[in-house]
Amino acid sequence: MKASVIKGVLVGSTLGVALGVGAFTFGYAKGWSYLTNNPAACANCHIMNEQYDAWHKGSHRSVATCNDCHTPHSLIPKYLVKAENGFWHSFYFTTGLHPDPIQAREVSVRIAEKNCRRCHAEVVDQIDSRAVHGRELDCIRCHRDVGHPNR
Amino acid sequence: LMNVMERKEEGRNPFFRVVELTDDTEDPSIWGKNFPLQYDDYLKTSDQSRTRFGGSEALPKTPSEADPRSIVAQSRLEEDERLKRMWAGYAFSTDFREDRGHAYMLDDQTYTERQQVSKQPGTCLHCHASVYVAYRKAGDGDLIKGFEAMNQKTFADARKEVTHPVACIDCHDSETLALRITRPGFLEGIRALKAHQGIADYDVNRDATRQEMRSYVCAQCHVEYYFKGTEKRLVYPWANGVKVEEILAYYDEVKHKDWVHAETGAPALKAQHPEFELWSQGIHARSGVACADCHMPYKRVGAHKISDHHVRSPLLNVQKACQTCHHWPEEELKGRAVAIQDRTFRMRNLAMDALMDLVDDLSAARAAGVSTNDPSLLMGQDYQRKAQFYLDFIEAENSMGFHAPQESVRILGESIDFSRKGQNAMRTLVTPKSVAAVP
Amino acid sequence: LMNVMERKEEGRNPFFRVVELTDDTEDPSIWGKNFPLQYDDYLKTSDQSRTRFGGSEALPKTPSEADPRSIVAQSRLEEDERLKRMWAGYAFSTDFREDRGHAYMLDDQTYTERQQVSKQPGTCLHCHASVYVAYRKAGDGDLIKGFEAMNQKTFADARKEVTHPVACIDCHDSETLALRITRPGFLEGIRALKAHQGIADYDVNRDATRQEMRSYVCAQCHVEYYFKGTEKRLVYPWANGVKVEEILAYYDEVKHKDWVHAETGAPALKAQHPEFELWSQGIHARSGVACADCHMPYKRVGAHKISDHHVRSPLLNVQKACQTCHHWPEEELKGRAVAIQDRTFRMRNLAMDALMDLVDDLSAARAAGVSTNDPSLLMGQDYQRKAQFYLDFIEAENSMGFHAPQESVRILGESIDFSRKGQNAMRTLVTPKSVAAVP
Ligand code: HEC
Ligand code: HEC
Ligand code: HEC
Ligand code: HEC
Ligand code: HEC
Ligand code: HEC
Ligand code: HEC
Ligand code: HEC
Ligand code: HEC
Ligand code: HEC
Ligand code: HEC
Ligand code: HEC
Ligand code: HEC
Ligand code: HEC
Ligand SMILES: [Ca+2]
Ligand SMILES: [Ca+2]
Repeated sequence: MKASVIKGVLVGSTLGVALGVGAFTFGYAKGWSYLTNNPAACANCHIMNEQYDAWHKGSHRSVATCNDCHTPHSLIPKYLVKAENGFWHSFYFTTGLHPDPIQAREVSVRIAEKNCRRCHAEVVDQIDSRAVHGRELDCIRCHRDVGHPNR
Repeated sequence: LMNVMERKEEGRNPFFRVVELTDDTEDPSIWGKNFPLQYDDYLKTSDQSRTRFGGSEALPKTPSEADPRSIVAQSRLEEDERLKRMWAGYAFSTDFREDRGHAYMLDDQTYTERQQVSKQPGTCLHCHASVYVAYRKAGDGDLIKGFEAMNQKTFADARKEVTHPVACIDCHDSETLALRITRPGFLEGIRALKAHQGIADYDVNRDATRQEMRSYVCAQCHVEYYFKGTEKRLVYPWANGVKVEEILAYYDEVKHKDWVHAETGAPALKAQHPEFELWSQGIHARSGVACADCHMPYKRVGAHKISDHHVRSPLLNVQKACQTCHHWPEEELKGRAVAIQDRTFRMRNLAMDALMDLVDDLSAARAAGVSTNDPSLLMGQDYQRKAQFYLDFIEAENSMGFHAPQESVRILGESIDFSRKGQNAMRTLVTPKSVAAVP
Repeated sequence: LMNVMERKEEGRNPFFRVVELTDDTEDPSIWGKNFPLQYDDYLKTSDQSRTRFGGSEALPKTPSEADPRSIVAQSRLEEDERLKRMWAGYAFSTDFREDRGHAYMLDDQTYTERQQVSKQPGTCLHCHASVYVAYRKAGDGDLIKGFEAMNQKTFADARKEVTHPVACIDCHDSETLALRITRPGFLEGIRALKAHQGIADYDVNRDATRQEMRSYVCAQCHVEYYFKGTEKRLVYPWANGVKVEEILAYYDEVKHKDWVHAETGAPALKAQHPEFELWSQGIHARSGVACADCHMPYKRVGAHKISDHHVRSPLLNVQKACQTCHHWPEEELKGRAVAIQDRTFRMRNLAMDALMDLVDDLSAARAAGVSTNDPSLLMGQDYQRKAQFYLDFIEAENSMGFHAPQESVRILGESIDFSRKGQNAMRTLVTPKSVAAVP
């Protein structure tokens, strides 16, 4: 089964197969609740449980949901990213072809950091203000665990 | 598409018990019926692939009467001739190979040339076969009695009593599947160590935490050891602690030597795979990271996380072995491990050169007719014993320093000091007259 | 919406500018009007408290004409007499103290006894005073010209041109407050290093990332150095790289020696505070952890986070310096650092003993009248030069191995090898006759 998926993916029609699979899973795995802000929505995928559980133990539990950190916060892009994430998540989840342990992609880290600044702009004003382009302060270098500790 | 439903299924289901397992079920294929995932991985320990310093190479070999193996791991003696000289007069100088997967442990022990050049006792099997059932049988139900009985036998006789390399029952309780220590050597060794640390009457199977057990099951075998007395009892030399100087102190106290060095007459010691001892001195142990965390990392199979029973070099499996804790790219993590190993390897070679120089001097002095009880010669020999044990402690350890980077280099540095001091002890300072004599 | 605009404003300029700062504003108290929080912490570098190997002790001292200081840090020479012998014939054997906070840098340099026993050039001030403005003045606006001019002066004359210890302007651009390198020694040193790494025409203020700058500002001074030629130019010996062997190779190439050892006649080298060089070899540097991350960690003051300008031992501030990255209890983190330092200290002492033995032999041989160009003696002296530089590289480095634990012990191990080989080079093997001669 897995083998055939891999083959399917490798052999030409990646998009076709992927989309098909994606679409199906998306519906099946309560894909629609994915568009809400409820962290439980993310945990629809057991594969998100690790972060979900950790988030409950984390310092942001009461102040930030998954989406507060993982989706951009001007309305339109938010749903684009969700669709994009949603697509990949569904696809990976279905095929099981994702890295294990899961690693945040560069783009996700950048989105998260924008969100750190969104809420903590005042706190980091002084340390962040002289950030010349390409020289921004990298929050996650020191605060990797704020969202969901114990990793 | 099945996939997602399977996953939801798996989410709920634990494994099915197909067969009953008892404390006498030795054959892993039977356990495999209940736990096919772990069994499949367990079988993979027959894979052979290399890393810079670990893994192993699969070298073809023409089977012979004495040694039917058609594939062996590379010879460490050929990789570094100096090893032969370090072990001159000892079985290891005839055959010493890179270690490989668990699947080979019984054959590699049975057919190593070391068996031909010297009579080995049944004790050997303690760490190369599934002996738990055999021990209890030999002791009419008493593990320790059986252990003692098997130790007394010749290797050949004892060998007949066992069939499998390390198997499920050697690490697991057949009912609960909880980890369990089955090896008398470790049961007694860890008790002695804890006693030294002020903890009386330590029973590992009663007192150890689960996380400790994830290392202790490995420490049943991946440790320094010696055979005590004529009864050839397997003993782990930890009564003073597990640091190299504490182990050497123990051997000096009990006046143990493994052999007399053929070239120099030094009462020499051979260190063997002190993985547990070295790891104990490292930052990972201090951080509570167990052998199994790196060598049997969790892997996701559907909703389950199972322990990868393909025990092997973590550098062949960096993603699961390291990236759970270290968010660095795979190549970077390999690079870090190799940087530590390269530094250790460099010092290991300097220590080896120093030792060879000392052996040169001792041989030359003997050749020149310096009497065997000459104080300077005796001093030189004692320094050789020390230098050699320290060097071998890292040489025989199998992570090339990774398990405790700073401690490894510390030990090699002290080995260098011993070798060079040994040379000095046998030399006299130049004088205006003696000058000519200097190279 | 208003809100966002405010933010944008603040973003560009989150401080109330009470006074205008220019490229000539040297006095930190003026900067302090705009940045009172940083200034207050900056002043705290006059605090003195000890850790096991760091910080400093405040020892009362009766002020004298030559040395008006009423408090000094403990003498390292008294802590370990062997240091005097290692530096026999060099100014360091008269006075060498534990380093203390930035507030003292100018006084400690001005009044150290080392100033009395030997004439020092103006170059010294490069790292002990706020010289940026003075350099530009002396060079009519040209930093490098001014640097060269000041180097040529006597220390006494140059000293008149400066007033403050390292100040804001030495690390910051007065307009943007961005970090900026102001030290010619580093501007040229890092360029040479990058060139060696294949990066041509490196301009640190143009090409370095912000994170790199968080270490480079410190590396302006916390590095190994020497004075080149009669013009006493300050040079960082990095043309072959920053590893100890690469720096030694450089000194051998340019045939540099700091002094001739009084007891042995060896052409000796003195290593000095190679914090940047050693840190570069460690796991923290490899992980992108900068000096400022540990020595100037962020702290929250009111609504803002700022960099703690009380530059000091992180072990006096573990919570902020370590615990954001390492979620271990404070005591445990201290314990880890000290464990690394104790191991380094042990090896440092073994290396020191080995060196002393070599010095004994060299002296004895010279006393016995072995000719000064005797090959064995020359060999012994060259080994002393090597052994001593390696040992001093860790001895003079101020983290007692913490900045690169394995590398530190590697270097000390090689130092031991050099010392002992030096002894061997001057000794002849025992013969049946010579036996009596041995201790
Ligand atoms: C359809 C199942 C599913 C749902 C629902 C889901 N995830 Fe995931 N998620 C996955 C899988 C599978 C991966 C691994 C794919 C990868 O590594 O890119 C993943 C990876 C991620 C990653 C790391 C990889 C990356 O894209 O950077 C983040 C962050 C993430 N998910 C956040 C979320 C958030 C936030 C939600 C809820 C808004 C969510 N996920 C809901 C299945 C899911
Ligand atoms: C939706 C708003 C929001 C987002 C997004 C957010 N935070 Fe926070 N964060 C908060 C609030 C509110 C607190 C609690 C502040 C307090 O207790 O004073 C907090 C607390 C913290 C703390 C102090 C507690 C701790 O865990 O040490 C840190 C550090 C922190 N955040 C860092 C971050 C970083 C880094 C990010 C991005 C990866 C981030 N935050 C994203 C709102 C947010
Ligand atoms: C070099 C390490 C480092 C980096 C990079 C860093 N921080 Fe921090 N941060 C710290 C430390 C240390 C503290 C604790 C300060 C204290 O306890 O006084 C802290 C505290 C905080 C707090 C909690 C303040 C409080 O006490 O409520 C927030 C919020 C925060 N950081 C956000 C950020 C954001 C957002 C970024 C990126 C723009 C960032 N940090 C980058 C080290 C760092
Ligand atoms: C306060 C901010 C914050 C919140 C809230 C948060 N995350 Fe994250 N998350 C991050 C950051 C930052 C990373 C990147 C960590 C890294 O690169 O190591 C991350 C990484 C991840 C990843 C990639 C794997 C990993 O652990 O690095 C997943 C999956 C993920 N988050 C899912 C979730 C889910 C699901 C929730 C809600 C239950 C959530 N996150 C809540 C900040 C947050
Ligand atoms: C933090 C991870 C980690 C821990 C914990 C750890 N090891 Fe290792 N081990 C390694 C690495 C990395 C190597 C080097 C592998 C290589 O060179 O390919 C290694 C090498 C080995 C080897 C040689 C492997 C080979 O391929 O030849 C053995 C045997 C070993 N370890 C046993 C143990 C035992 C027993 C323990 C516990 C007492 C332990 N290890 C703890 C990471 C670890
Ligand atoms: C205390 C446990 C223990 C005992 C007892 C033991 N071994 Fe081993 N043996 C190991 C471990 C662990 C390895 C793998 C690590 C290594 O090779 O260093 C190993 C590896 C080997 C190997 C393969 C590598 C090599 O050395 O060529 C051979 C052959 C071997 N042992 C033979 C023997 C013989 C013969 C005896 C009895 C004299 C013996 N062993 C006793 C634990 C033990
Ligand atoms: C019953 C004794 C025994 C136990 C228990 C044991 N080992 Fe081994 N191990 C060996 C022997 C013997 C070898 C060498 C086999 C050979 O070379 O033929 C070996 C080899 C290895 C190797 C080298 C594999 C390679 O490819 O080079 C690793 C890694 C290893 N063991 C790790 C572990 C870990 C981790 C544990 C615990 C989870 C463990 N061992 C438990 C005896 C044991
Ligand atoms: C060398 C030791 C060793 C051997 C041999 C061994 N295991 Fe394990 N096994 C472990 C360790 C370590 C764990 C992790 C246990 C824990 O974390 O408590 C484990 C865990 C398990 C688990 C629990 C689920 C999981 O994967 O974590 C099962 C089931 C299991 N082993 C089955 C087997 C079977 C079946 C065999 C034989 C084919 C076997 N084991 C052989 C060491 C071993
Ligand atoms: C279960 C967690 C865990 C696993 C798995 C793990 N590490 Fe670590 N590692 C740590 C901790 C904890 C430290 C100590 C530093 C710290 O506290 O962050 C550390 C330190 C290190 C260091 C710095 C130590 C030094 O001496 O330079 C290296 C390098 C490293 N690990 C590499 C690896 C590699 C390679 C693997 C996989 C073979 C691995 N680690 C697996 C937790 C882990
Ligand atoms: C990961 C943290 C860390 C980094 C990064 C780091 N240091 Fe340190 N440093 C320490 C520790 C810990 C000590 C030991 C302090 C002690 O013994 O009290 C130390 C000691 C020192 C000392 C002596 C302090 C004293 O109290 O006498 C100096 C000077 C120093 N470091 C400079 C630097 C410079 C320059 C850099 C960058 C090139 C650097 N450090 C990078 C942690 C760090
Ligand atoms: C390349 C930069 C640099 C130069 C040039 C320099 N120093 Fe220093 N000096 C330092 C640093 C950094 C420290 C603190 C670290 C240490 O003490 O090892 C220090 C510490 C000192 C100390 C206090 C500790 C001790 O050694 O007693 C004195 C006194 C001192 N220097 C005198 C001098 C003199 C005299 C000269 C000129 C011959 C000089 N310095 C040139 C960087 C420099
Ligand atoms: C202009 C030269 C210069 C610069 C730039 C500089 N230092 Fe220093 N540093 C010194 C000197 C000189 C001393 C010794 C002062 C004394 O002992 O009188 C010193 C002392 C120290 C000490 C020892 C404090 C103690 O209590 O023992 C630490 C830690 C330190 N510096 C860290 C740093 C860090 C981190 C940076 C960069 C953020 C830095 N220094 C930048 C010259 C400098
Ligand atoms: C030895 C070097 C050094 C000296 C001297 C120094 N600073 Fe800094 N300063 C730093 C570093 C490093 C940072 C962090 C900059 C970054 O991360 O980009 C910093 C940051 C700052 C910031 C930005 C906000 C913050 O706290 O991170 C201000 C404002 C500042 N310094 C003011 C001053 C003032 C005022 C003085 C003099 C009283 C001064 N500095 C002296 C090294 C120094
Ligand atoms: C900005 C992050 C950061 C800061 C601050 C930091 N560290 Fe680390 N430390 C690391 C990283 C990254 C590693 C490498 C292991 C890893 O990847 O987890 C490490 C490794 C270590 C190790 C293991 C290395 C070894 O050789 O054993 C120790 C011990 C350690 N740190 C102690 C400290 C102490 C003490 C401090 C404070 C003085 C400190 N660290 C500050 C990030 C940091
Ligand atoms: Ca191997
Ligand atoms: Ca100090």
